[in-house]
This record gives sequence, structure tokens and C-alpha cells, in this order.
Amino acid sequence: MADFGLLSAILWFPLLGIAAIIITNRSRPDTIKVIALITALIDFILSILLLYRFDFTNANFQFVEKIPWLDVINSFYFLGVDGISVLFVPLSTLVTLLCILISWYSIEEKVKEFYLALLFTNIAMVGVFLSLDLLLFYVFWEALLIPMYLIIGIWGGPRRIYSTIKFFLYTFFGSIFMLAAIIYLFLQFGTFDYTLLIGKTFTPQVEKLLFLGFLLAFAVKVPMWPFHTWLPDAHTEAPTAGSVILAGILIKLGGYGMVRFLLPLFPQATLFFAKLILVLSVIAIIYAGLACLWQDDLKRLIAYSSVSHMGFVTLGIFSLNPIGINGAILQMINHGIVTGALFMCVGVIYDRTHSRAINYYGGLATTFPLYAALFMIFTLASIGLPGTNGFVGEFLILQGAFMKDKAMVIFAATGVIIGAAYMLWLYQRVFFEKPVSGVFNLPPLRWNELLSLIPMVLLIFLIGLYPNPFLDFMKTSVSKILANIP
Amino acid sequence: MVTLSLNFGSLALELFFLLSGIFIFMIDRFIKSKSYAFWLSFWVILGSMVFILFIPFGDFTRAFRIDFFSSSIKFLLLIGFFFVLLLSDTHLNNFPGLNFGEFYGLLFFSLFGIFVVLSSQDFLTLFIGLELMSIPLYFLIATQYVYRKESLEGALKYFIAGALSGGLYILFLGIVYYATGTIYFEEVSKRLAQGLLKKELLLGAVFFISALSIKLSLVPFHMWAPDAYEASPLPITAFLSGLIKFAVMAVLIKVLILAYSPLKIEIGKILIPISLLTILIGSLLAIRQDNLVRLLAYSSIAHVGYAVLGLVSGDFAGYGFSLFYMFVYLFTTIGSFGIMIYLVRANRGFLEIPNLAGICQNLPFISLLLLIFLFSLAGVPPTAGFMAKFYIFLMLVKSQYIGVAILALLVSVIGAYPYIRVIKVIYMDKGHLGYYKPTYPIFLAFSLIVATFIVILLGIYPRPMLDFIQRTLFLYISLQFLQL
Amino acid sequence: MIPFEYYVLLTLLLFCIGLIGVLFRRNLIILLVSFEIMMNALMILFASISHYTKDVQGYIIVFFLIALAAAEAGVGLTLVVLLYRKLRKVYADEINYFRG
Amino acid sequence: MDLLVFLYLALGMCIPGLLAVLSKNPVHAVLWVLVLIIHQAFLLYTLGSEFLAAVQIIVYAGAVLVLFLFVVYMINLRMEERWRVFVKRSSLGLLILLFFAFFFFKSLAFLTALSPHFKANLHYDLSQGTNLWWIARYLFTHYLFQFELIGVLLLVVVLGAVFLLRKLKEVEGDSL
Repeated sequence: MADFGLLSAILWFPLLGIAAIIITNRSRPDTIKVIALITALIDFILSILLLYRFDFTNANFQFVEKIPWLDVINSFYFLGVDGISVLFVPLSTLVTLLCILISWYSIEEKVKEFYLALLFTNIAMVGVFLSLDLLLFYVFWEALLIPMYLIIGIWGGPRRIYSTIKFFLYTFFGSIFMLAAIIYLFLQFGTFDYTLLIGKTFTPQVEKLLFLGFLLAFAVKVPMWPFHTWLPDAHTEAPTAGSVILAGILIKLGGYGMVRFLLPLFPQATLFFAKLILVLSVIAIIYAGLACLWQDDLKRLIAYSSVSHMGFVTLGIFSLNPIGINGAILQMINHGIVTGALFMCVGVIYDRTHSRAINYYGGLATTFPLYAALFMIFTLASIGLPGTNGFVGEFLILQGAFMKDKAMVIFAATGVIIGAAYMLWLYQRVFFEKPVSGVFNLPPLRWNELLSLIPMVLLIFLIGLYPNPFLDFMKTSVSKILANIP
Repeated sequence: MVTLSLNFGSLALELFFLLSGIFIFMIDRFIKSKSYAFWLSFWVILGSMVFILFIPFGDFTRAFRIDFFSSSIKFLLLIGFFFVLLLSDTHLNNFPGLNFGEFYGLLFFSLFGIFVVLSSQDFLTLFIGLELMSIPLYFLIATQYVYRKESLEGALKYFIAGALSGGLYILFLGIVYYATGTIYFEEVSKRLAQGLLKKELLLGAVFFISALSIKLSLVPFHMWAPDAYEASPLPITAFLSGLIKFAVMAVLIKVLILAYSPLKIEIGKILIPISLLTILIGSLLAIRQDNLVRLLAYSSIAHVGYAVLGLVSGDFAGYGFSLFYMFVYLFTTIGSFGIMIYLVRANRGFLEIPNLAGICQNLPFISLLLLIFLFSLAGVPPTAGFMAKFYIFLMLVKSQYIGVAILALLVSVIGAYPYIRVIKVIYMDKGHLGYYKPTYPIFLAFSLIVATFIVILLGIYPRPMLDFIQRTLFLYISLQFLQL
Repeated sequence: MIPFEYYVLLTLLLFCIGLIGVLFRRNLIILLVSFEIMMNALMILFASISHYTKDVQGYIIVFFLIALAAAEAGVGLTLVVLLYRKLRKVYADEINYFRG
Repeated sequence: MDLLVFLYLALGMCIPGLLAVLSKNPVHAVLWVLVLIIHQAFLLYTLGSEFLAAVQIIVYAGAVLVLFLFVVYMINLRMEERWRVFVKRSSLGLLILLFFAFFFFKSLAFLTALSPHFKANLHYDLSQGTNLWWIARYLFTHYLFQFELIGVLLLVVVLGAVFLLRKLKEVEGDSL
């Protein structure tokens, strides 16, 4: 196969950058930044190449690499992509690239460590999306904790330590149960190989327990409603890049995990629990939406809005029909782009004024017009205005959920309205009204900020106006996954 | 009359150690130069690492046997000991008043004791070996008593614990002798295989495990560990928590295989509550420690608890995983104590965790290494700590101890907290403590890099090491059962 | 012939007496003395088994135990003397420089 | 007659043992242990080993206890003023003691019921030689290795004591 090794190249290429950064003297931060940027750029180009070569008529795993890793327990270094994961890989590399750009001036201390952590994050994120061996998956999944723990804890805001420890312990706690379930699966079937595990049958009792083990890990990451409390704290205190990674990729891992593992491996349990999860999703949508209304902190508001949006994603996934799942995957990518961009925007003004309080701002539209325009686009995309990508995703999800359960959709649609309310109200409070003293004479947008925001705008309109190519990638794989579910 | 083999060839390595220990010890008075003792021990250890590959297998009387298992474990221990020597050299340069030769000499005696323990074929030799292993340590812990008052207290506590362990061990010896009339592993095993005396020997095993659990600092007998660790010089602490525990674990496994294999399931059941409590108490008490050494002491308590979990199922593969766990822990210990030796050179106050605040600014390299080791101790991939824990849990679930596995997993979340707290202090707090930036002595840098390399390598690709340990064990077991 | 159980009972009794000393006394000298009592108790067991079964091993183990007890006493006394010279304290609960 | 002798010796060991453990004055404790040791030596003699009885008296009474007495006099211990011995460490101690008491009483039944019925491993026969002869014969053949080890062990104790008691040169300004 001609493309053998492409996935490994994408996965491990940042190691070169890491090595180069390690040997660079820390007194030359600009060199470090340039190295990191070039590494991320090349990695992104490689992942675009992957997208280009990907054959979306084929529902099987492509670019498969399988090398024995731990013989004793029959575990493999097993990589592959299908329609579900292929879009996330370029998204991860893109987010890393943009994070490097957006932090160009805002990270001033411990520059070396910061870019090391970012590149390491990139490896772990891509690894999670690529690995088809459960143990390998778990290793990457947990390894992601280390750099995120550091990114939030070192470069974050005033209450960063509380948030980062909360983040670490919550996610660590969640994944422990997944580990137990993985070990059980291995002992039952003697393999960690995802492709071999599909279609195995269990007794209902066991299947439910295993499902819950996996679900807990994913639910903490997504985060679903009762487990969401780490997210606002972590988002609020993280540095801009950290928030963008959290919103853009990290919480997508949960949704990805659900589509990848829960549905195909435990179809019966999925059916059994689907109703419960739908209810939880709707609770998340409405609860988080309402919570947004009384936030006075910009980042916290956006963090709660992502809880709400991820509620849509789980709603879509557990509507268990192709439309809903396609919508959910697309919405995950949309949410990564839009919320990531919103966090970048907040980072932009935070760097200038060092305040995240909504009351602090007012009338930015007159003093900072270009920024206001960009923010408007992201706000509208977040609400889901037709023509932006948010509309496509939410529409598909609601349509899918309608086919599953009509009552849910009514509640979820309320969530859309609440979403419009809080985002527009936020926009009104920050950009209109009378300008306050703190927002005059803000320095204009820098090149790195423009460079990182423009691609997001382009993607929003690209997906919003012409979503078909993106949906084509996932269609066949999604229907294959659903084939198991009666 | 049994003919006895007086095969001095198989005793060669031990004799070599003994003689070089005595030589290094005795010569100390007559040589002014301080570094000769280190170089001598350095070459002795390097030499014996080669030497051990050529030692013929065989018996010396019925008490002492060189076989594949003991030689492999000895080889691993020699590697560990080599690094302890390197650390000692770095650390002892802070104490020009000390007699280095005597220090290294006593270390050699302790290693000699460990080797005897590993090769012993009966319970009496095992006991004498254990004493020989511990007695030099009582003195070594107290090395710094001129400078630090606590060191005598630590030594005394360890001594009292050790003496209690001795008492319990002799009680066990009495029960075994009383019940079977023999003290040889194989004979005990034969009696057990005939289905006789299970109850009596199980009672003996309780005392045996109590005696060894004092050396391993398992829970009802863990009190001495933090004090002794804090009191002793840092290389000795590394020796205590890395090498000694590795060796004692190996011996426990050996006895379980050789003497107690018909009872291994019952013994496993005794070990379950002990190890769970050990993990729980070690993890909980580690939370409120402010001293790095004490933190690592409690963490070593908890880690041995995890390693013991590999023994509960009575499955031989689990024994291999326990040994693997201890091996990983050995190198994590060497790395973390190496880092502490470096920190102490910068400022003694660095052993208190709050003082570590913000050292990543000025000591970025050492902070990064500490980060790796702490994550390994917490069991986060891609470090070796995760792989070691993973295999233990795998074993537990495989042998249907699912409840135990879940409990241990839950406690491991608590156990992660102390380490991430230290990382928090290092990377996220602002610090004010003054210090100068010491250079990296070549040996310290070497051992740190090797330990880091091993911890990461075993986290990513543990297969060769695991294969080595498992094959050793299986070969040993199959030979053993062919004999019987 | 005295019943063999008597010897076992005597052993256990003396061992418990020694154990009481080890666990409850805070005078280090008496602590060491209690260890000696424990050792001595066990010697009786080995010797009596040997006597009743005509097996030499027990006697030999007793011989080793005497030597081991002497060694332990040596170590303990060294530490006690040092402790006294350094700190003028011999009570186990008075030396507590460690907290927690 | 045998029984009477045994009872006397048993009492002669248990009572001094208790007194030693409970005495306030370490000198008294050491002297009570001396009484215990001498009784034990006789017990060992009645158990058929005159050699061990002699070793017991020579090593214990002659060396170890004299060492103890020497240390007690050297550090000039006074009597314990307060009778607070059961206070300080009792909580943990009690726990461990209870643990052992439980095991003892649980095991006592079958331990005492079990008379040693095994076939002797290293059999000896008094018609062929004295007890001392047999001990020596096996000590220097079967148990040669352990015998040498004990030698090393005692050597280590001596060396360790030398190591610690040698006066360390205190280094100025070095508080490490």
C-alpha cells in the first residue's frame, strides 16, 4: 500500500519539533516559536494530504498500520482512519497550529515548556483519533492529561491550580473505569483489537456494566450534565491556547469515543441506555443554556455554552440514526471551530485589557470594529444561523432526534432559542451600549491574531454553505457502524 | 549419609563481594584519598556484572544454590546497586568528614546479605541472610547522626521493627520445624503436596508474611518507613526503598513458588486485605506530607501494596508482573532520589515541598525529570508506572478478583493526588527560596538520564523486560516441578 | 516423660511476655531485654522438638539463634549508647523529632 | 520427678521474665533476665544438650548480659520516675498484641495437639556418640554455610559499631 506510514508520519512528526525545541537555548524564544510553527504547519499539511488521499466510498479502515507492540498481551501498534475519525485529524493539527499562532505574543514566560506541551498535546490528540487498539487508545487518552494539566496549571488565570487539579482528578477518575472495562474485554476475547471486538456478544448484564465503564470516561470528557463541573473552571482559568484545545479537541474526544466504541461494541446496552442519555443531553442543553444567562465572565459563558452544544452532540449520537450521527460528528467539528474561535476572540481582548468580566466592556463595536465584525460572525455561527456551519449541524441533529423521539426535540429546540438569547445578549453587552473608558485606544489586531481567526471564518462559511463534501467523508462509515444496532 | 557439594565456584561472587567489602572497609584508615573507595567499589561492581554471567549454577551444601532465577534477579539488583553507588558518590561529596570506605564497605555487606537471601534454599539461611542484609543498614541509616539528630531515631525505629520481624520469623521457623521436621523449601513443599499439615503451615505463613512485611513496610508494620527514610542519607534511602524491597519481593515469590506453592491461593487471600489497606493508607498519608522524602516513603508503601496485588491470585504470571512492578519502581526510585540529591546540593530546604515553588524557572531540566518520575509514580501513561499498574490490574481481573481490582483502581486516583500536588508546586507556584545552581556531576547526570530513559522506554515498550522476567520465572517454575 | 505440649505452652507464654515488653515498654534497654526473652522462648521450642524426635537440626538452630541474638543485642546496644551520648535520652517516646 | 523439675524450671523462667519486663529499673531487669537464662540453661540440659546449656551460659550470661550491664552502668540510668509505661504507645501495641493473641489461641489447640511425629531428618543416636559429637558433626558439614554466615554477621556487627562510634569530624558550616 502506497500510503503506508502516512498516519505514523502525522502522529510522530511533532517529535522532530520537540527534539529541536529541546536543544534550542531558552534564551531564544523566537526561534522556539518558529520551530513550533513550522512543525505544526507541516503536520497540518500532512493531515490535509491524508484528507486528500482518503477514499470516502470505502467504509473500512484505511491507511492501516499494524505492528506487534506488546506480544505478551496481544496488543498491537494499530493505526487506521475511517470516515468518523478522518476529519478530526486535520482539525487537531489545525487547532494546534492556530494555538501556536494565537499564543505568539501572549505567552511570555516558560516559552519553551509551553510549545513543548502544545506539540505533545498534538501527538496525544492525533494518537487518540488514530489508534484502533484499545490499549494504545487508552495510553494516548491518558497521556493527553499530562500536557493539559500543565497548560492549564502553569499559564492559566488566578484560580488555575484549583481548576487544573479538579480537571485532572475528574478525568483520571473517569478513565479508570474505562481501563477496567478494557481489561475485561481483553480477558474475555484475548485481544485489544477494535476491529475484532466489533460484533462480539455479551450477556446483557456484563454489556451494561462495560457500557457504563466506557460511558463514564466519555461522559466526563464530553462533559455530560452531571459531570460537567470541571469544564467551566478549566475553561475559565486556562490560557487562550488551552481553552481552544479544550473546546476544539479535548471535549470532542468524548463524543468521538461514543461513536467509535459505545455504539458498535455494545449495541444492546446502547439501545437500553439511549433514552437516559437523551434525557441527560436535553438537561445539559437547557441547564447549561440557562446557566449562561447569568454568567458575568466571558470565558465562563462560552464554557457553559459548550456544555450546551455538546448536549446537542450527544443528542445526535444517541438518536441512533445516520442523520443524527452525521449531524453530531459535523457539529463536533463545527463546535471545535466556532467555540475555538470564540475563545481566541476572548483571548484577543483579554491580552489587551486583562479582564474577562462582561461588565468591564461596552461599546467595543465603535472602538474595535474589525474585531466586532469577526466576533459577530462567530456569534451567529454559534447560534446556528442558516448559512453558517452551526445551522447545518444543529439542523441535522434535530432532524435525527425527531425521528427518534419527538418530545426531546421540543425541549432541545428551546435550547436553540436560549442559545440565541444569551449569545446575542452577550454581544449586545460587550459591543454596543456606551463605550466604557477601558476600551479606548486598544491596539489593532496583530498579524498572528488575524492569521488565526481568518481560517476559522473561512471554515465557518465553507461548511455552512457547502457541507456535502464533509458529510460525504463520514456517511459510509456511519452507516456501517449503525449496521450493528437493531 | 548425604554427600555434600562444597562447590566454591558457585560461591565465587559472594566471596568476591565479601572480600572486597572487607578490603574497602579496612583499608579506609590507611589511605588519605577520599575517592579511592568509590572507584574500587565502582570497578568491583562493574566486574561482577560481567562475572555473574559466568558463575556456574550449582549448590554449596544444601543451603545455597545458584540457579537461573537467583542469577537473573542478582543481575538486575547489581544494575540497581551500580546506580546507588553513583548516587552515593555524588551525595557523599557533601560530607568530607565521613569515612567513605566504611560506608561503601557496609553497603557491600548488605548486598552480600541480599545475595545470600536470593540463593538460599532453606529457611534458616534465608533468615541469616535477611539479618545480614539489614544489620549494615541499621548503621548506615545512622550515618549522619553527628549532623542530624533524627538519624539515630530513624535507625532505632528500623532496628526495633527489624528485631520484631526477626522474632516473628523465628516463630514461623519454629512452626515449620515443629510441623514438618525440616526447614528446606523443597521438603516443606513435598509435605504440603501430600496434603498434610496445611492448617499449621498456613499459620506459619501468616507469621512469615508478617516478618517480610516489616521489610516491605506493608500495612500493620509500616510505621518505621517514613522515619527511617527521612533519617537516612539519600542514597541509602534509595537502597532501602528500591533494592531491598525488590529483593524481598523476589524472595517472597521464591518461597511461594518453592515451598508454599500448594498453598498459594490461600496465602493470596491473606494478602488481599493487607495489600488493599497498604495502598489505601500509603496513599492517604502521602497527601498531607510536606517533606519530599516522607512523601516518597509513603508512596513506596503504597507501591509495594500494588506489587503485592500481583501475588494474590497465585498465578505465576502475576508473580512476574509483581517483579516487573518492583523493577520499574526500583528505577523510579533511583531517578527521584537522584533528583533529590541534586536539589539538596542546591539548597537543603528543597526537601520541603513548599520550598520547591517555582523551581522550574531556574532548574528547568531537573523539574522536567521530576515531572516524568512523578507521573510515573502516579501511573499516568506513557510512563513505566502505568504499564506496571496496568499489568497488575490485568492480572487481577483475569483471576476474577474484579472487586479488588476496582477498589485498587479507585484508590489509585487518590494516590495520584500527592504527586500532582508536587507538580503543581514546582510548575505553578511562585517561589522565593534563594539557591545557587549547582553543576551536574557526571555520575548523577548519567544515572538520571539512564533512569529517565528506562522509565519512558518501559512505558512505551515494556515487552523485552517483561519477557525476560516472565521467561526467567517460567523456566524456574518448570525446572522446579520437573524435579519434584 | 513430660508431655510435649508443656514445652509448646512454655514457649508461647514466654514469647508473649517478651512481646508485651517490646510493645509496651519505652525504656530502650528493657526493649532490648524483651527481644532476648522472645528469642529465648523460641529456643526452648527447637530444643524440645529435637529432644523428642532425635533430630539434630533443632539443636543446631538453637546454636544459630544464640549467635543471632548476640548480634542483635550488639547492634541495639551500639545505637542506644550513641543515642545516649548524643541526646541523653533512652526512652523511646522521648525521641520524636519527626512529626506525623 | 521430671515433671517437678520441669515445673520448677518453667516457673523459674516465666516469673523472672515477667519481672524483667515489668521492672522499673533496667539493672533489675537485666539481673532478672540473668536468672531466666540460667534456668533456661538447665532446661536445655534436661532437653538433652549439655553443649547448648554451656553455650547459653557462656554467651548469654557471660557476654551478652555483661554487655547489657556495662551499657546500663555506662549511661548511668536512673530509675524511671513515673510509672507510665502502659500509656504512650499502647494503642497500636494493644492492637498488634490482640492480633497475636487471637492467632495464638486459635492455633494453640491444633499446635499443642500436634506432637512432632515426623521422621528425623538428621537422626542422631546417643549410642554412637554424645550429643556434642552429633551437633559438631552436622554443624561442620550440613550447616557449614550457615556457620560461616554467622561469622560474617558477627563481623559486620563489629565493623558497624566501629563505623558509627568512630568520632566523626564535624565540618564547620556544613549542616547537611
